[in-house]
Amino acid sequence: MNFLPVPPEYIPVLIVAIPLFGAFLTPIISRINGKVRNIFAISILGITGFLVFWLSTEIFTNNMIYTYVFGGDSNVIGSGNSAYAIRILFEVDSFGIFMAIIAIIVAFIGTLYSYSYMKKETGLDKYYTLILLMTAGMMGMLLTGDLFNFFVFLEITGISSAALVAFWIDKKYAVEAGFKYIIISAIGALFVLLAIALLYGQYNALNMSVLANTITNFNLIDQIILILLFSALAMKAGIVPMHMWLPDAYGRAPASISIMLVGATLSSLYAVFRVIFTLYGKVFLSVSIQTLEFVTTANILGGFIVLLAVLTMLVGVIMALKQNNLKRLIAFAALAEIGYMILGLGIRLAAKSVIYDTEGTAISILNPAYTQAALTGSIFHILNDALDVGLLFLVAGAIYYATKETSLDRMGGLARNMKYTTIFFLIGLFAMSGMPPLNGFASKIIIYESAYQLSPLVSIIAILSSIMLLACFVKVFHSAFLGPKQPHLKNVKEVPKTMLVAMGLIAILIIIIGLFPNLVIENAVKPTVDAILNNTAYISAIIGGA
Amino acid sequence: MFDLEFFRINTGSGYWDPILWIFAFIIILVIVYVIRNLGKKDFKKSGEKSKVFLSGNPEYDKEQMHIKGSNLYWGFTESMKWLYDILNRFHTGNVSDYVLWFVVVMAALFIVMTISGGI
Amino acid sequence: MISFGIPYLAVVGLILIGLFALVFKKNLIKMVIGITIIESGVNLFLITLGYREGSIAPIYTSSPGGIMSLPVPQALTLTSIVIGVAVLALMLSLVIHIYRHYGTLNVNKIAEGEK
Amino acid sequence: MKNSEGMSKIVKTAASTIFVFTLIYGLYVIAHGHLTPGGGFQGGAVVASGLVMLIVVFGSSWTMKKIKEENLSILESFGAIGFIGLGFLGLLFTGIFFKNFIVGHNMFFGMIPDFGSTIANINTGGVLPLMNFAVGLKVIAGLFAIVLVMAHATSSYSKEAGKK
Repeated sequence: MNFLPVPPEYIPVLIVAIPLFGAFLTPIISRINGKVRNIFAISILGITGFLVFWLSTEIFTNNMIYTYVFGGDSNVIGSGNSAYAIRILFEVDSFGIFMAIIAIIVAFIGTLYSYSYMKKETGLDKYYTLILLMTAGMMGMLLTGDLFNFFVFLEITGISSAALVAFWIDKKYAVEAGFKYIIISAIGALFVLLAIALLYGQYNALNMSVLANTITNFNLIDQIILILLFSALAMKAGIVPMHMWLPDAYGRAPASISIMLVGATLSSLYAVFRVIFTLYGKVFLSVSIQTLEFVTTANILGGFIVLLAVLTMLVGVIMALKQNNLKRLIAFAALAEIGYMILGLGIRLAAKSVIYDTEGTAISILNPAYTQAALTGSIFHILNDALDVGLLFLVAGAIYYATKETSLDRMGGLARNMKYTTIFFLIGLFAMSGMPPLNGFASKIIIYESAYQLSPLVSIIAILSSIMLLACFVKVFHSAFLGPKQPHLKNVKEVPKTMLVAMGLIAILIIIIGLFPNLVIENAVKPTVDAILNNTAYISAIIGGA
Repeated sequence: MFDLEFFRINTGSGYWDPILWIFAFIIILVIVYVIRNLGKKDFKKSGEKSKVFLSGNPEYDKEQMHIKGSNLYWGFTESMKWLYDILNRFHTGNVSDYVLWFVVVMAALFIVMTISGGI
Repeated sequence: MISFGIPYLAVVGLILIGLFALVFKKNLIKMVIGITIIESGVNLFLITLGYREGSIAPIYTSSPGGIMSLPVPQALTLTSIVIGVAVLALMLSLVIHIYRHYGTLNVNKIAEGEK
Repeated sequence: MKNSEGMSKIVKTAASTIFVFTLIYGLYVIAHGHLTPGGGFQGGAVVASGLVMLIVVFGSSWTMKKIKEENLSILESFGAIGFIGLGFLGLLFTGIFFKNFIVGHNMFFGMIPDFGSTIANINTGGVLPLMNFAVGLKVIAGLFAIVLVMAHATSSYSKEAGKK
């Protein structure tokens, strides 16, 4: 397997360092030629993607955790009980690498798409610099094992993506959306930093494993830290009612950036999972016999998250039904999809079952089997959502490229001129709204089932919002693609080949995952769920012992 | 060699198998095709019976007959107007409100945490 | 011992002032100032965490000896300041562009445009 | 060509004199970053503030003529490449990213200082002074470019508004 000159231990750092290096090389390379710069950016992301996939095969098959310490041999000074963790380090487990795969696919496709999509724009050297910087930021967020380092990468992602949202600086809505996004990400990151400072003051550590090992009793400081971290990261993940920036930013950015923003949002969602299951793992994952019949904090927090998830799904689809701006509609639909992901998270926390003996006294407490399934569906849905939403954004971008129209009212009959785009839109439509046999259905059915076990009402709402998603996209399909050719759209041509290739790659992935969902679940999602729930492995990878 | 179980996802009370679904889909397509072929062969598409009838009104140009995006689901949005009024009141597009909601969620979580009172 | 509490009170005060400016002030520049105030509050908190009473700066060069304050929070604060400069620059340049497009900095008037 | 823009002649002369000292002080802070408080960012900020003083005194369009914004961004990326390149060199020589691979070589910032309180010796620190130089270059170019572009944008806008 070792056909590269790099041993796999070095890959975690290269995944972040190569895009970062490429980002700063881009302004110099773009002095040569625009074409060379575009190919340079694509190939940098290609190399990074290759490294990510290679590392992921190592991690998924062996189910191990790679750590990489910056600037030194080991991260520990002293030994035994007086050991003191220092140094920034990367800690890559299955969950991190799974999200990294999603982020790199999204970034690579977005860059490939921008080759033709952004060809006529000026200032492209900054565009590609920011894209590479944003990729490095997302990768750093997903792979780091150090909380302060996480904050730095969060800010890098936030700054570069806000600048990219406002890339069409001559459009006033784009500038406004960029301003909103930078305010939101600055606030979010500052509150994350406040929480990190509280953690540092309380436990004298910044390392996630050390902190996860220390946080056992859920005292007031821990609760405040959790509140700060959860609400700040949930805002960056776009959970209702803190979602309002999301349609602005997604809808006004160039389509190639919208798909990358999906990756950035999902990275924040990753952080929510990471905080709850790893940092607070000893609080939320352990089941103690003392709390047998009480409702635990985990249950109440889970109920709250389920409530947020239901709100997210409903607000997303209901607002999407009304929109006339195509990209804004897709953005609201993407919001609804985020609801499904945190629904799985909420179910995992909210549900518990108590086992009684014959005399009716409780003897043990456990998380029912369907909570595992809920988490599986949720993680699987993260992958599917990134692909589906990404494909739809790319189709919206293709329509904008061909017609220069954003409003659905000004479209019609595009299927007559844009055959391939129509096919890709249909694939995206069916996948997004959870129609069999595409990938959206495979993950949604797992979520429906587990939601039904928790409460039939939640399941009904989930199915209802899926149906309404279908209705939203049927509206788009009818008003944009069907019908007679509109007079002002007579000369519309199919989009250039690189854009079709970018869309086609995602469409092929969607079909493959749709047809062989078990392949993905067994080989990637199951190890990921195991890694999420097994926080002792995460802890012991750094500080040793059990 | 061909293991059907391999493609299946067990969901708890059942399973989902896309390959099986596609088989079923193809079979249903064939049945539909057969039924369709049972229809009358001598139907002519031209003539008075295939013309558009708009309650006696004259037929518009083809371009104008296209139902625009904002007209679709008009009935739904009209009947759910109360809901959209509420939702529109929240979606002000004002950055201050976005930050306010962040504070509100923090406060709500704090209340939830305080009520639950830790483990 | 009461003197230890004052920086923390200042931190809470700064963060609340910043949030107040963000929520209730309608001028975009004032909102940007609000974010900067929150950032100052968080930075002050980080610095306070590492401070020990009567300590010297953590530099070995020609040091007079004695207890040193913890350098890690200072490094964190410095990083946070550097990031803050970048965020501030980006926000202000976006404000310049917003003023170009809308001709106003009032957040309510800007929000009227998009529903 | 007579430069009508900017402030009066007295201010211009004074600023030109002060600028030299600001520059030297900033470069001193960068060079001694591994010994005293300060470093690449702080020294770079000092130098950049000197340059910003030039913008204020001489006007942004005059400065824009002298220094192209694109050249500044090239300079900035050279600083960043230097920083990451040092990390990669550490990876190359010792197999650890950002490893201080120079230390212990007795030359080129390679000396190891004595333990405890010592007298400042500039020949220490390994890659840290080099990183400070890289960061300083990046901060000088970056901050200057930011302020220059923003000053130019606002001044050109106020000119447009004045015409109307």
